[in-house]
Amino acid sequence: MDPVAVPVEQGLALAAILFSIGLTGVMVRRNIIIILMSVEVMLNACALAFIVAGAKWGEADGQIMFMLILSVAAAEVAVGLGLLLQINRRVGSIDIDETSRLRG
Amino acid sequence: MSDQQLVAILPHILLSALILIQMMVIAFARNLVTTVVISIIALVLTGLAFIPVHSLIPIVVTPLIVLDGYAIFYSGLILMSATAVTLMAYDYFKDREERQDEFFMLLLLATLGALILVCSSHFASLILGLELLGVSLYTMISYPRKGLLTLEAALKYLILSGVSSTFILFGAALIYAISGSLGFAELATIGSAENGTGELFLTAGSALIFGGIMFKLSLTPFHMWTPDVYEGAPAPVTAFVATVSKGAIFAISLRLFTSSGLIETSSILTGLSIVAILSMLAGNLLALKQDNVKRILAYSSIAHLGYLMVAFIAAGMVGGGMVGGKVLAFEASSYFLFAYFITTLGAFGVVTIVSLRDHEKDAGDISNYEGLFWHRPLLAIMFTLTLLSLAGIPLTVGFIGKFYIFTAGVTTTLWLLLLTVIAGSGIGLFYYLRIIFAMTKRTDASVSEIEIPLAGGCAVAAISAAMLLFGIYPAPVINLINNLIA
Amino acid sequence: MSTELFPFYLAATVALVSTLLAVTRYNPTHALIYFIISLLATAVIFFLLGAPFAAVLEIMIYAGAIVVLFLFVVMMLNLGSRGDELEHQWLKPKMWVMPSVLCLILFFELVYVLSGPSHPITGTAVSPKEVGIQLFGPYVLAVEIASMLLLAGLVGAYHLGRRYLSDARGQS
Amino acid sequence: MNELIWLVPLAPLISFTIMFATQGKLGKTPVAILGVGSVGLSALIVFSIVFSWMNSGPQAPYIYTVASWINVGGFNPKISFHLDGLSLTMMSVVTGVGFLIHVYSSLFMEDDEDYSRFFSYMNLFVCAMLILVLADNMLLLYLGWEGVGLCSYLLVGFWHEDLNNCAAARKAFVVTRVGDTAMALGLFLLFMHLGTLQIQPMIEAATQTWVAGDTIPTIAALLLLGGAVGKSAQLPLQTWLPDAMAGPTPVSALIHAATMVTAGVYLIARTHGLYLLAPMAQTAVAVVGLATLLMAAFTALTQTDIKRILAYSTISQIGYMFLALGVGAWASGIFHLMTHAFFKALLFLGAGAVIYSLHHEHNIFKMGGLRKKLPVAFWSFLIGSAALTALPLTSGFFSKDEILLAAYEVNPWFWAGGLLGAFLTSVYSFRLVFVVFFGEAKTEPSAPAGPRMAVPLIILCVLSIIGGWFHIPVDAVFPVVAESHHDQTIAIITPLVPILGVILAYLMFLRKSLDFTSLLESPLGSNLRKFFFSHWAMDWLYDKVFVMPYKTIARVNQSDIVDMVYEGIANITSIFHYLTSSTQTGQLRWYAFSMVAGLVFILVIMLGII
Amino acid sequence: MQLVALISVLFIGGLVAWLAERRNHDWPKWVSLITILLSALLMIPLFSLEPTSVPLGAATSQWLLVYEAPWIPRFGISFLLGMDGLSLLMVALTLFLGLVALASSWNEIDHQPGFFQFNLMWTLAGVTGVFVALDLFLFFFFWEVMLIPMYFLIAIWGHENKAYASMKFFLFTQISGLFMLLSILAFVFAAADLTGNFTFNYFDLVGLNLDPDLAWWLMLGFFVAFVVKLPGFPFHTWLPDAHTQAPTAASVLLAGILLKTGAYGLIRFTVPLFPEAAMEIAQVAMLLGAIGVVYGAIMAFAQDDFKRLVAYSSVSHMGFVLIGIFAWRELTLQGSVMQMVAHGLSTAALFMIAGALQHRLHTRDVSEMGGLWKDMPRMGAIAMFFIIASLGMPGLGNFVGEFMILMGTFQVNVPITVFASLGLIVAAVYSLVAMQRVFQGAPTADRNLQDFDLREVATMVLMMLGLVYLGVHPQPVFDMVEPALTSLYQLTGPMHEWVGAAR
Repeated sequence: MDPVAVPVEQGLALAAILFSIGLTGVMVRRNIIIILMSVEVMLNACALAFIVAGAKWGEADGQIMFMLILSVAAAEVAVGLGLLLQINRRVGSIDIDETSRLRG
Repeated sequence: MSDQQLVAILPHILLSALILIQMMVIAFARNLVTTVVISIIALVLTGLAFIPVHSLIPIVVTPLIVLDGYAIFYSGLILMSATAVTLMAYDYFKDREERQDEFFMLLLLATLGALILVCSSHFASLILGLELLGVSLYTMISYPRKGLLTLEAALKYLILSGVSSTFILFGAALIYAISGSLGFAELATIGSAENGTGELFLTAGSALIFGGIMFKLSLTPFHMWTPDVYEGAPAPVTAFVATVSKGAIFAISLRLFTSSGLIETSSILTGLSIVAILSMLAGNLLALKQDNVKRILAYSSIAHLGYLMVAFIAAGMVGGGMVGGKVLAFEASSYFLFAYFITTLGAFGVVTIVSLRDHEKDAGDISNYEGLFWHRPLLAIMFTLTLLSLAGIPLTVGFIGKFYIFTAGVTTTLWLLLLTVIAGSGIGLFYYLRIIFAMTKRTDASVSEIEIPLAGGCAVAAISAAMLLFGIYPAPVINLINNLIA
Repeated sequence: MSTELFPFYLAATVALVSTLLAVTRYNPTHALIYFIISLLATAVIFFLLGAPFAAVLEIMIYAGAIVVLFLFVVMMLNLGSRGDELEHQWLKPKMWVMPSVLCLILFFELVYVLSGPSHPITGTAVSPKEVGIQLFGPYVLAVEIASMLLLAGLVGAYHLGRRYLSDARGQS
Repeated sequence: MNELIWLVPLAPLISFTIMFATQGKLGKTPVAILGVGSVGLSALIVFSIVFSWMNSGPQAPYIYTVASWINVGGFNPKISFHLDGLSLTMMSVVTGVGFLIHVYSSLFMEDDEDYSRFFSYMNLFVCAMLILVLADNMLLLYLGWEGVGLCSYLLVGFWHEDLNNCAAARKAFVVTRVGDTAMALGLFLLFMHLGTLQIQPMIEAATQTWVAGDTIPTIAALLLLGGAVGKSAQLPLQTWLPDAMAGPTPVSALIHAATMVTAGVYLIARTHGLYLLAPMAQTAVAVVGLATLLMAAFTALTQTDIKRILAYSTISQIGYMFLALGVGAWASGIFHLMTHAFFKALLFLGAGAVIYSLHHEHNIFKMGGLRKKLPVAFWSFLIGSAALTALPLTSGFFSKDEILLAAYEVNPWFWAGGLLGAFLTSVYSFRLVFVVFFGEAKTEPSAPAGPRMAVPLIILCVLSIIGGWFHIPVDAVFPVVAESHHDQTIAIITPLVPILGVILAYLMFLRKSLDFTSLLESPLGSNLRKFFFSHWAMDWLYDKVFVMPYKTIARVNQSDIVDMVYEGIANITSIFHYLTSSTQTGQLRWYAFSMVAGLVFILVIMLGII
Repeated sequence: MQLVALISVLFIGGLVAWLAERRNHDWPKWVSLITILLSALLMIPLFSLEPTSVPLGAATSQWLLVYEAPWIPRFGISFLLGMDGLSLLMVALTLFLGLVALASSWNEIDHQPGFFQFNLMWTLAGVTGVFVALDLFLFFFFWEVMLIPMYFLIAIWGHENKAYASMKFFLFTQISGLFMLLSILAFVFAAADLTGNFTFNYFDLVGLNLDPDLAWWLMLGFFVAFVVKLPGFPFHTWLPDAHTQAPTAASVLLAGILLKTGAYGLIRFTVPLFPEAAMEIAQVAMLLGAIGVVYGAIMAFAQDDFKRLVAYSSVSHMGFVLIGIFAWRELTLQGSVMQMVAHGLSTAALFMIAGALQHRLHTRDVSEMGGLWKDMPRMGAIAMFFIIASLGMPGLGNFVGEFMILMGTFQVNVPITVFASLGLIVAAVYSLVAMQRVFQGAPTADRNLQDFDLREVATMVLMMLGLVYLGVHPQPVFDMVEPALTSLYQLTGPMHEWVGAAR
């Protein structure tokens, strides 16, 4: 199936909006899970941007980048959730503010 | 892939293979000494594997990897640093965590990531190298799981680093969207051919990428994670973050921005200059009355990366008269990083040794160092040397590094930046001297309990010796850099 | 606006709304489910853009593996409602103001960049085969490196997730 | 004999060095022998030179070069001595009177534990003074000049355990240093234009370069006058001398009467060639002299401290010498210098004998009737006062008479002023004599001093009387003054006025037939008296104008206002530190926020939106 | 090679002294003594050398010895040492005062004597290096090297406020030093553009025709570094703190030789390298010098801390040097050199006295002193000598220096000379007031104080003889530095003419 003639700018704009939403989530939320999820939202936005760009050129590179992002996301999530478990075990909370001691 | 290309990536293949071997060994016969020995062997062999590569450079291995003198130099630095960190980590973890072996494996993985970074010529390898380095580091930072601080540091680093990676990715996507290319070198040709919108795309993309890179380099205003991570992470890991991670990322960003020609855009240069000035000032001001040595070193690293940016910016300036701006800028940043590497390793080596006493918390507070001069003079002298080197005082390698920064700045007439370097160095002296002064206090403090371990002690001693040697007679390193880079 | 683009806009709207809901929910489980919806919508867009392989991977791996991993962890933690209440107290509307403003600026800057003459996509669909050829051609090293990356993630997750031997012994 | 000239200053110097190096380890006898003997040796040499000069008649100046000193870029002063009539006269006075005073001191200071230190300073002083008068160039002269200032400081503050003495000593040094600095500037000016500081060539060059009335020689001469004024305690730098009486009495005799204070006179006489080129400066010399002599005379009238009276009389007498120099009577000035040295040393040593016998009593109104008990002192005083007053046939008569007559030639007002001064001089001198030695005894003196103090007094008595007949060998040095044709009346009035003064003093203080008490106690009278007593309020004025502001500035600025700039920079830096470190909150969301803000910022800049 | 040996002996001696401490607490000071004597021995043959023919611009040669070895060829940096009469004199002064400093600390240092001697020797080595380095990079290298051991001397063995003082000292000198580094580099690159030759070599850099604006800025960088070190008004405020807090030996070195490096730098580098630019700033520099003379004297008058007082007197005295250098006439240059040497001796002695007083009384506050002459007549007499010397008494070295400076400057700028001459008066005021407050008056308490012992007297007498010698027979010193100054003087042709024409 041939791709729909979506203007590249609009595709990228969608990615930018998703990116911004994810970013806002990181900046606002206290729940570590949701913060991690917000990072995933941002990664997903990047993936979308690559797919859009790849579609523009009709090349496989965009999709390949998408796959690489996928593996990056997987690795980060694995470690992030591991950390989360460990923090919950030590602090008894997954509130980012309650784990914050380093400052100054 | 031709034979030559295979030989060219031999170091990386070797390192990967040894990581797998190490994993096997850990799986079947868990033994700390064996693990560490394998690590060292792996690092040394990888280093040796660069020797045959040297005769092939420059060589392109798939669009992702390019091996040239530049990459070899930084690979060497990374391997040196990784070796030193391995030795320090051995002492540090010996009595700490119940299972230490995975740490060394992660260390090798992170090193592999850094090696890939410095020779990448494509956004794919850039991202993967970055993430390989980052993902390994998250675990390394939080490796002693009992300490809350380590977990907090790792979490902060993980989230913020993830965000910064998305910056880079999004920027790369924008650039790809306009240029149709993910390789750095192709950008140079396409960028100029595009119309006005393309220009904006490129600039916006590179701004995003630069934002991400600035985070990893802890440049102001992306620096805030640095002190927390430095303080929270175990001392050897901090050394790794400060040297390998930052060094590799600096190397790749310099390559990215110069080979793509992006850096020659004047608005980008303006942005870089502002960031550099802010970093020098903020880093030094933040450290001014700080009482935690690890945080001081963190802030000082912010400032140092600011100094380094002077050479970075010089690389984008035209002119330079006799010595050629670009070559000199590369040379300057390479030497400065070399100096910064061994100095930082020395500093964290000492912090590691001093931290060995207390298994709960690293020796952060400045009071831990009082009287060190009289009870452990050698250690104190080594620390003094590193601090003086950080301050850029002669007899140490840091001086030559700063000299290079000045040189690069002067040839490209970056007067404002250089004046900021001077102001920053002035403020910097204050807190370096404060630590030295604390060490010379006459107390009968508990520092006399400190025992200098064999592995870490040797590493720090060797580093100090190098600091003095290349501070007084830098010609060999300069020649090496010139052979490899110029 | 041609009808041809309608599916795209529909999917985009779904993605936007669900993502917004995902980051604003107090309950992490709800948030994750909205995120899955967002991912599915994105997959549709991928498909529309001529990347069917990517669309499949998006659903299988992103939504199916990664987010499910999240859900497992949420269940493992068994947080109850305390966290939600805390989050509720904390998330006053004004907390959103500054970050949103900042993100809006960022967004508009990007829009400023994108606001040139439009470039509709003209290419053809990239088949999975083509992707595979590329992946194991020029990008073969990337695959290798990605494997090492996953190894690092694996080792890290193993180390962090594992209980202390001493803790385990104490419990048994 | 001339070749031995180097030994003249060297002998006291060696003696000084020995005593300084031994730091009081020597016994008193060796010290006395060394201290007195060295000056004696110098005196001996000087007088043998004088004798040979007398025999051989006028001689050309003799220059003896000891060593080269500095030779840089055309500036090459040598350590060399210039021997001519003027320096010979000065040397005779210095070594002769100096020797007598040394002899006297050897007894006067006998009870002092710092005997050796005293003589070391005295010897150093003699050495410096000899260098001053012998110097062939202005730099060497300046060395001696500062040297005597130093010794003056050391000797006035000799009893340094009393801080008042130290303050007086410091004042002496600092005030004269003001003049010295002016003099140094004068030397710079002369060197700049003439290229040498060697006195004779310099004067010759000056006469070739300039004509009389040029600006530069006038400025130079005025600057040199500044130096002279400081050292010779003339207006406006005379305030140090009365305070300097805090030193031991022989010191006052030697330094503040006979020799050092006359250095200014010597300087002007030595450089008279320059003053001839600067008539304005020369007039200034005369005016300064006249003003000083009157002012000091009025002040002396009201003083009660025996040494302070003598001190003001010194200032006054040096005023006469300045007057002489100012009117071109160079030789008369030097002549008065010599006679003044005799009788002033006599007066001071006599006063010393009185003070010595009265247990350091200085107030003349607590003395009285000492005529019988201290005959030597009495006669000394009588003869000294007579000479000071210039009663006929005393040495002072000859010299002062010459000066007054010469002054008349130039300007009758100078003469009149000088005459008024002479009148006042006789009043206060004989007030002193009458109050101290006549009337009833108020304090019982101890035994009079021994022969070592008496003999110098007697010798000086003789000199004070016969000194007027000496002929000083300065004819070759100074330009010939045309024979004066003064009025006979003037020549008669001049010597009569002092006698009138003596009579007035007699009536007031001995016979007490004239009583001015009511006049003195009237508001005007008592204020005027206070005014005179405080030496025309000069100390008060200087204190308010110079000392207090200086001290205030110094105190206010004790912690260095410049440093505040740097402290300010440091504080601002600290403030920035606290500001920036308050951003390190440890909150993840703030960190993310800062990253995004940074990104926005970077984008704004890089995209060139701003 | 002699020069290399000279510096190495000091560096190595310092290390040996440090190591010797492990054997015996008393050995380090003996090692230091031997080291200094050894280097003095190495210096003796240098005095008989005749100038060789090393070309320096168009001027006549002045160099006794030159040594060159490659160092960092990438930038044309070489290990270039050269000694002329000026350097020789300064090095001789350095070693002599090193000896004095050693003597003054002989019994004073109980804490870590090995490290103390190490720092002492390394300071001397650094200063010696500064005086003989002719490669600009090497010069800067030594310039910085001498700071660190001095910092340690103050920071470790200093008095109550040592942290503040040592920090201030380091910050001032280091920041100003960085300005110099900036200037050096910019200069070298500008010169490379001009000559096509990339070098830090003094001989190659002298006498270039730089762009005047650039030269002015370059000159300023050098000027600031040297004037801070000198220290000239208004950069002097580090000095009182550093001097006050430093141990005696460090004060002696600081006042005696470290300050001289600033003056040396001005003579050797600032003016010859940038004559026209220096000419432009000369009036300002002289004015700063004159202000320093008077201001330092007023400040000295106000101080209660004896060491602080002496420190401010140094500001005053070094102001003369600054005037003398920028008047740039043969007379004033010679005068400046003489003033440097004489001030080195007299101030070192005064600091020794201050140190001795502190050692005995445990205070530096002069208001708690008074009447000490009675207790310690030898010290009193010696102090009087040096007070007299420092207020510029003819017959002693300081006078020769000051007089020649003023006399020469008078030909260049009359108002400044007149203003600076006020310094002669105010110097008398503060010196004598200090003398009075410390030594004169009645003893305030019944103190059982130890007068100067033989070691101290011997050191003092040595310095007294030195000052007298300089005062009455300064010609050998003038002759020694004459070739050096003359050739520097000839190098700067235009400035000479200008100075001559200024009247």
